[in-house]
Amino acid sequence: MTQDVNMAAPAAAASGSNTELLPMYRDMRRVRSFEERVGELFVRGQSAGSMLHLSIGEESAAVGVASLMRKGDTFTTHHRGHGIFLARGADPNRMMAEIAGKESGYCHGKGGSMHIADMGLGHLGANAIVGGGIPAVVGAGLASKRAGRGDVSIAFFGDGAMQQGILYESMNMAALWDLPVMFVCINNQYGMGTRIEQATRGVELHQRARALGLRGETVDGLDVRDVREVAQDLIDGGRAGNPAFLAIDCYRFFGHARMDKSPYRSEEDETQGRAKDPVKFARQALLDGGADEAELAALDGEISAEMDATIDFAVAATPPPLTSMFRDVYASDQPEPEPVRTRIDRILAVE
Amino acid sequence: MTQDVNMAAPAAAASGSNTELLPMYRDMRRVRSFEERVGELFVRGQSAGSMLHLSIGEESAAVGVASLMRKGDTFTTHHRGHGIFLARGADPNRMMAEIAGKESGYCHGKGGSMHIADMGLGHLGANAIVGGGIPAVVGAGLASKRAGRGDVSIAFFGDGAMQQGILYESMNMAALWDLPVMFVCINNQYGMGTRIEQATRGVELHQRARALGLRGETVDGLDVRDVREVAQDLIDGGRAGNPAFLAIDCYRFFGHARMDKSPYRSEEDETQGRAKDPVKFARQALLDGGADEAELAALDGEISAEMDATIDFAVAATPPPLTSMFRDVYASDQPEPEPVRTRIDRILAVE
Amino acid sequence: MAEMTYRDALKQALRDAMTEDDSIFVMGEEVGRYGGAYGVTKGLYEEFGADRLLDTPISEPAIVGAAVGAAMSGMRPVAELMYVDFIGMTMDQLGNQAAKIRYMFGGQIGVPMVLRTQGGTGRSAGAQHSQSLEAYVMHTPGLRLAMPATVADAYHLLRAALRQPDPVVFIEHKSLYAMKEEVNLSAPVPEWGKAAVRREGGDLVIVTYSRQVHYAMQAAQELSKKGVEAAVIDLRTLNPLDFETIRRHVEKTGRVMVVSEAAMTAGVAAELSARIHEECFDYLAEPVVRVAGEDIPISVSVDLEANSVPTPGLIRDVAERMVAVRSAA
Amino acid sequence: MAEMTYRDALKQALRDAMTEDDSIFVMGEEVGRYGGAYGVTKGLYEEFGADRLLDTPISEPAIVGAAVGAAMSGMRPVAELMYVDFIGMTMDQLGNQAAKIRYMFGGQIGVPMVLRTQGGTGRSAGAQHSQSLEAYVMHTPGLRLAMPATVADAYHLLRAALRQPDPVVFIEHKSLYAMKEEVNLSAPVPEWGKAAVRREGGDLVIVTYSRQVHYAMQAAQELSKKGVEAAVIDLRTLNPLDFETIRRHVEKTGRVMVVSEAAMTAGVAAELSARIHEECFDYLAEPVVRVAGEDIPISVSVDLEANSVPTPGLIRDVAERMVAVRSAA
Ligand SMILES: Cc1ncc(C[n+]2csc(CCOP(=O)(O)OP(=O)(O)O)c2C)c(N)n1
Ligand SMILES: Cc1ncc(C[n+]2csc(CCOP(=O)(O)OP(=O)(O)O)c2C)c(N)n1
Ligand SMILES: [Mg+2]
Ligand SMILES: [Mg+2]
Repeated sequence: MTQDVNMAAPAAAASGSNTELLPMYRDMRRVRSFEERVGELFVRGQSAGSMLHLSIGEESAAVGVASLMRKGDTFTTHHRGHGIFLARGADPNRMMAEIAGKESGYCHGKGGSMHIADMGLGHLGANAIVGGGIPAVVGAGLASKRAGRGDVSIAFFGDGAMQQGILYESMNMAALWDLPVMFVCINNQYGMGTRIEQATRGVELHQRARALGLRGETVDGLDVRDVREVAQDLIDGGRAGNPAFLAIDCYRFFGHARMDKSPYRSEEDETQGRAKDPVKFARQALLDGGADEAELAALDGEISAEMDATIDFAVAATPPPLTSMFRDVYASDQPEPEPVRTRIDRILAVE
Repeated sequence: MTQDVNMAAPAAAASGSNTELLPMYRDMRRVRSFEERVGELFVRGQSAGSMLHLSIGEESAAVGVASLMRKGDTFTTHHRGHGIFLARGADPNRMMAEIAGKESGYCHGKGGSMHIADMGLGHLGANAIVGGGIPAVVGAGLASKRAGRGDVSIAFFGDGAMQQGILYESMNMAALWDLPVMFVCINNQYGMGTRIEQATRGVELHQRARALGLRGETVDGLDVRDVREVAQDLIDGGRAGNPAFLAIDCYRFFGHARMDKSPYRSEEDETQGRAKDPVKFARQALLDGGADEAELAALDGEISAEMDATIDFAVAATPPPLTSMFRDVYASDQPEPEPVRTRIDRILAVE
Repeated sequence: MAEMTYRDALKQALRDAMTEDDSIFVMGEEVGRYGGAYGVTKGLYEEFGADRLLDTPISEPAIVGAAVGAAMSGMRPVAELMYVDFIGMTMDQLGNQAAKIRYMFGGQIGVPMVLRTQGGTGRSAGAQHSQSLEAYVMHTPGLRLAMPATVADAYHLLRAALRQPDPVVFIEHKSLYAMKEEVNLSAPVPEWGKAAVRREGGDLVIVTYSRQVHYAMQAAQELSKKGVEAAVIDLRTLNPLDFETIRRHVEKTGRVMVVSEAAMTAGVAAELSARIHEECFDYLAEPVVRVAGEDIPISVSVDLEANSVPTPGLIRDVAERMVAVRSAA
Repeated sequence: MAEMTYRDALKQALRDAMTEDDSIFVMGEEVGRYGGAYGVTKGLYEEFGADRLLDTPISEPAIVGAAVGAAMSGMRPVAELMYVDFIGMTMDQLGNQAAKIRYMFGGQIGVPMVLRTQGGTGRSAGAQHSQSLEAYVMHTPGLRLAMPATVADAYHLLRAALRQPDPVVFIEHKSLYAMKEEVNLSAPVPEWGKAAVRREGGDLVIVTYSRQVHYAMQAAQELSKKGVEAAVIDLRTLNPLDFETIRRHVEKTGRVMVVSEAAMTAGVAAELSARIHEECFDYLAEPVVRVAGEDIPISVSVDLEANSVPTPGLIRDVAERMVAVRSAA
């Protein structure tokens, strides 16, 4: 079973002001449901490791921006990038298989959650190095500027990456060269156990970009429509060669990774943070806009079922064969690195 | 012969408003004269290599800031740091000897122009890596904050380092931890052949610091009194735990290093740039303030003689002995690394 | 004698050192309130306060650079790099600054800092969180390098590192943190710079360090059942390198295997092999065999990861064949 | 046949490649208007314009990272690192990104970029501008590594590097730029990945690369006058490594010296020595001798600098003694 981004929207829900919001709600719901299944995969002991970073609470950032991307656009993400990739149209089965380290995953089980990529969708890769994926968009921007098709390249990263020097170097280059590039900081308030205020004094993050000559904005992530509106303006500018920075305020609902129970933050902090739930908010907005609870419930159910299936898919998938270990270190027309065993066999045979 | 920072000031020149300026003029003149001798050392083929970066045109930055430093303060410089070190009270003979790669130099001829240092004067080192010396002041600031003596630690660097990520990381830490630290950017408009506008869009450099929560200012370097005034305010703040950034606008009078004839800039650019001569400006201000030309000429001559002697000192000095090669890789109570020759001797002897 | 984990031994070393020496402080990402990504510093923040367990922003180059500056200013920083895989962004501060300052400045000052980090495979952490990058450090003159394999060494090597006048890179192994051993921390241990002979044996000598010491011991035990006795040398520090202990055993056994989890090419195993060959050539019955990590990135897939580095089984098989070669000869 | 400098050969390679392939562009500090710190790109800015000779800010990590992104987007960047000494700040982008992307992403895409840089001693440039850091690269799976010694190779290896599907680190030697040789650029040269035998000789083989090829040749000529014939192998690329050519000569001569300007410990010489010993043990009359850089930083002082790395004299002396040992035996 594959994903269906164009899943038919319930008729009633999609009327009036809901027309714009409903597909975004659906995409956000899909992200949330997917991430819940990632959590389950881990609990079932079927994930490759425990370094799984859920983007629950950050759905509006993923959907608000990714829904504006088009064919030819490219992007990189940080380690918490499942939502962005899914919102961009990824196949959740192949995602889940990758997260489980299986052959049928996007990267044949070699990359995993933190190194998922898909050239078909312009995903130049998630990254396990905080800030590591940022400069690639400068290069992608150079290529797209040269091609002149108006394609934009977007770097997604967390608030933690605001303290990585390479971000400033990259923003400076983008501004200097008028690149079709955008920098999107998903500010979920935490880098592991560190609140943003414990990591920096200058919390008006967009000011840093402005000081380097980029356009810069901060937007509250509660309402995905707000995110999309600001993002639209900045992406349009980006396509025209005015690089921009956007910080999206949200909250990391769960721990940093699957083993982290967030002992460093209070229940109050969590309650307050989780109150800013973009998925719930959008659902309520849809209801307020005339959508029918039953139809939304049906949509939710459909998404649930779709995402349940990703686990079955991933669990049933086979791990990559051991022989694939030496593949893809270099291009396929190059000799593979010689395995240590082969080398030792030769040495001991000579004797 | 050693330097004499407290060289007696001509009586007449030092009256009235000149009292403050005269010692700064003298220090600036000493820097300029010293640098001219560095150029001569190279021409005479007596320097260690050609990587000699003259700070002519930047004397007000060196003197305006360094004259505010006191015992206990520390600093690092970039590769163009002769002036700063001299203004802080260095012995020009030992400096010149180091630049010549001689044993009697500050670093026994191992460091050279780009790696000169003196713990006695709090000089934690010049650096040949653009931006490389910046983070050290964060650590020095941590130490001085702990000691609580109000000592400040200052990183000096060029406009080129404004594009190095480590600067932003360091400024962020300084702001976050309220460190007694200052970042001084000597903006001589060029990084090798690249004008600042060709390296960055955001040329209001101090805005970058402000966005990170530091105090930030830019000052024109023409009048050393202006530099000192702004620097005084920022350093005082720094001592109290309000880290600051200061950009000092000036002009790199000569090429990047001794081999560079600056073909990438126009005569007009040079004429305009050199018109902003802080040494000339201060001299004229002294005359305007009632100083006597003859007395100033005498002072200049005295300085010339002092600096001439540095060349003789450096040329006469001996190079470090070959045996010193293996010294100081590790602390003196540790065994030295085994020379390759010794090792080969042993191997071939065994046979 | 008490049972203790590698993790707790490291913590105890920090605690004891910090209690004795006021100038020591720990700085790094999540070392304070969080207690360290692998829990090594858990509790120390409460004991020593925020000044001595300094949580830093995610700025590896500046963390190392700040440690250099602090070390030059009379303090003894223990900077933590959460994963050795991040060393790539700090190699300028580490290799061009920390390592060279004493030399470049003509011996005026040293940089007595410790860079604590951890490496290795074992947690499906993928290509950027599973590497063994000690060769970058070993190749850089001016940097000391310690890699503890045992609980006692976790304690003692860290204590000793904190007494060194020069920068020490201290690399723990992520798969050892939970390992428990009976230790008596006041029992004598080899001094800094001396290897430990974990096992004597006359048939061959296995020279290794860090987690591979345990793999080698496991292999040696299995070999012993088949009548093959392997000595196992745990180098403990790679700089200084205790070549004399290696030499003694090589001269005795004439057969040597060097084992390292790092990628084989131009890695630590290469250095050990080259040195043993050149210094002990006449004693070697056959070439030194390198058992090391494959020259590939590490996969997130569990099986691929496990097979990317030496296993006890591989060590045992190779040792058996090495000895068989001699018997046949 | 025309006389040409190493510098101009590099420029010609860039020019020819850029003319043929529109996707190639050069990016780096001072590569455009200034013409390169060592003048390699002088004139190309005027020929190809600012888009294809892209002057960058002083931001090494982002330069390499941007090249990675460009390479993934259909371009062929030639990123320039002014000195290999700055590689320490880029090792994350180089080792964790460029080197691993093809693998981590399951073969979806490669990173066909070239990182041009230069290293080595010879200009009193001090500890942070005189290093030979190729071992960091050779130790990192996924990175190709080329180090031309001759004018012809400056041209041909760079052309070949620009046809590779994977990232290539291309390290020139700062002391060779002005070297002139008679070259016929259309004469056949060994293909990418094959070593060149610069000199045949039956008494011993010297395996080396980059500037040390010339030192070895000089030593070999002096040795020849004394009746000792040394073969000299110029590896040209360290990854791929042409071990078969080495093997052939080792089997013939039984005596091997490996020469590298890099610090000896855990460097390229260690890898070469280890491999030769393990693969050719039975053919070796005596151990492979490493002649390499001292394990110290490089001083700015002229004499100290010159003596920190192998010299023709040292190579000759050691070779003579190696051969004498045999004669005596
Ligand atoms: C260079 C680097 N430093 C540290 C880490 C360890 N680490 C992984 S995620 C993380 C926190 C990142 O916070 P943020 O950027 O806000 O992203 P979030 O996890 O909140 O999405 C840290 C410190 C890393 N992976 N890479
Ligand atoms: C990390 C690094 N990159 C590049 C260089 C080469 N380089 C030396 S000085 C210089 C220009 C620096 O400009 P700036 O910081 O403005 O200092 P200035 O020379 O103008 O005093 C460059 C590119 C270097 N030494 N270090
Ligand atoms: Mg965050
Ligand atoms: Mg400048």
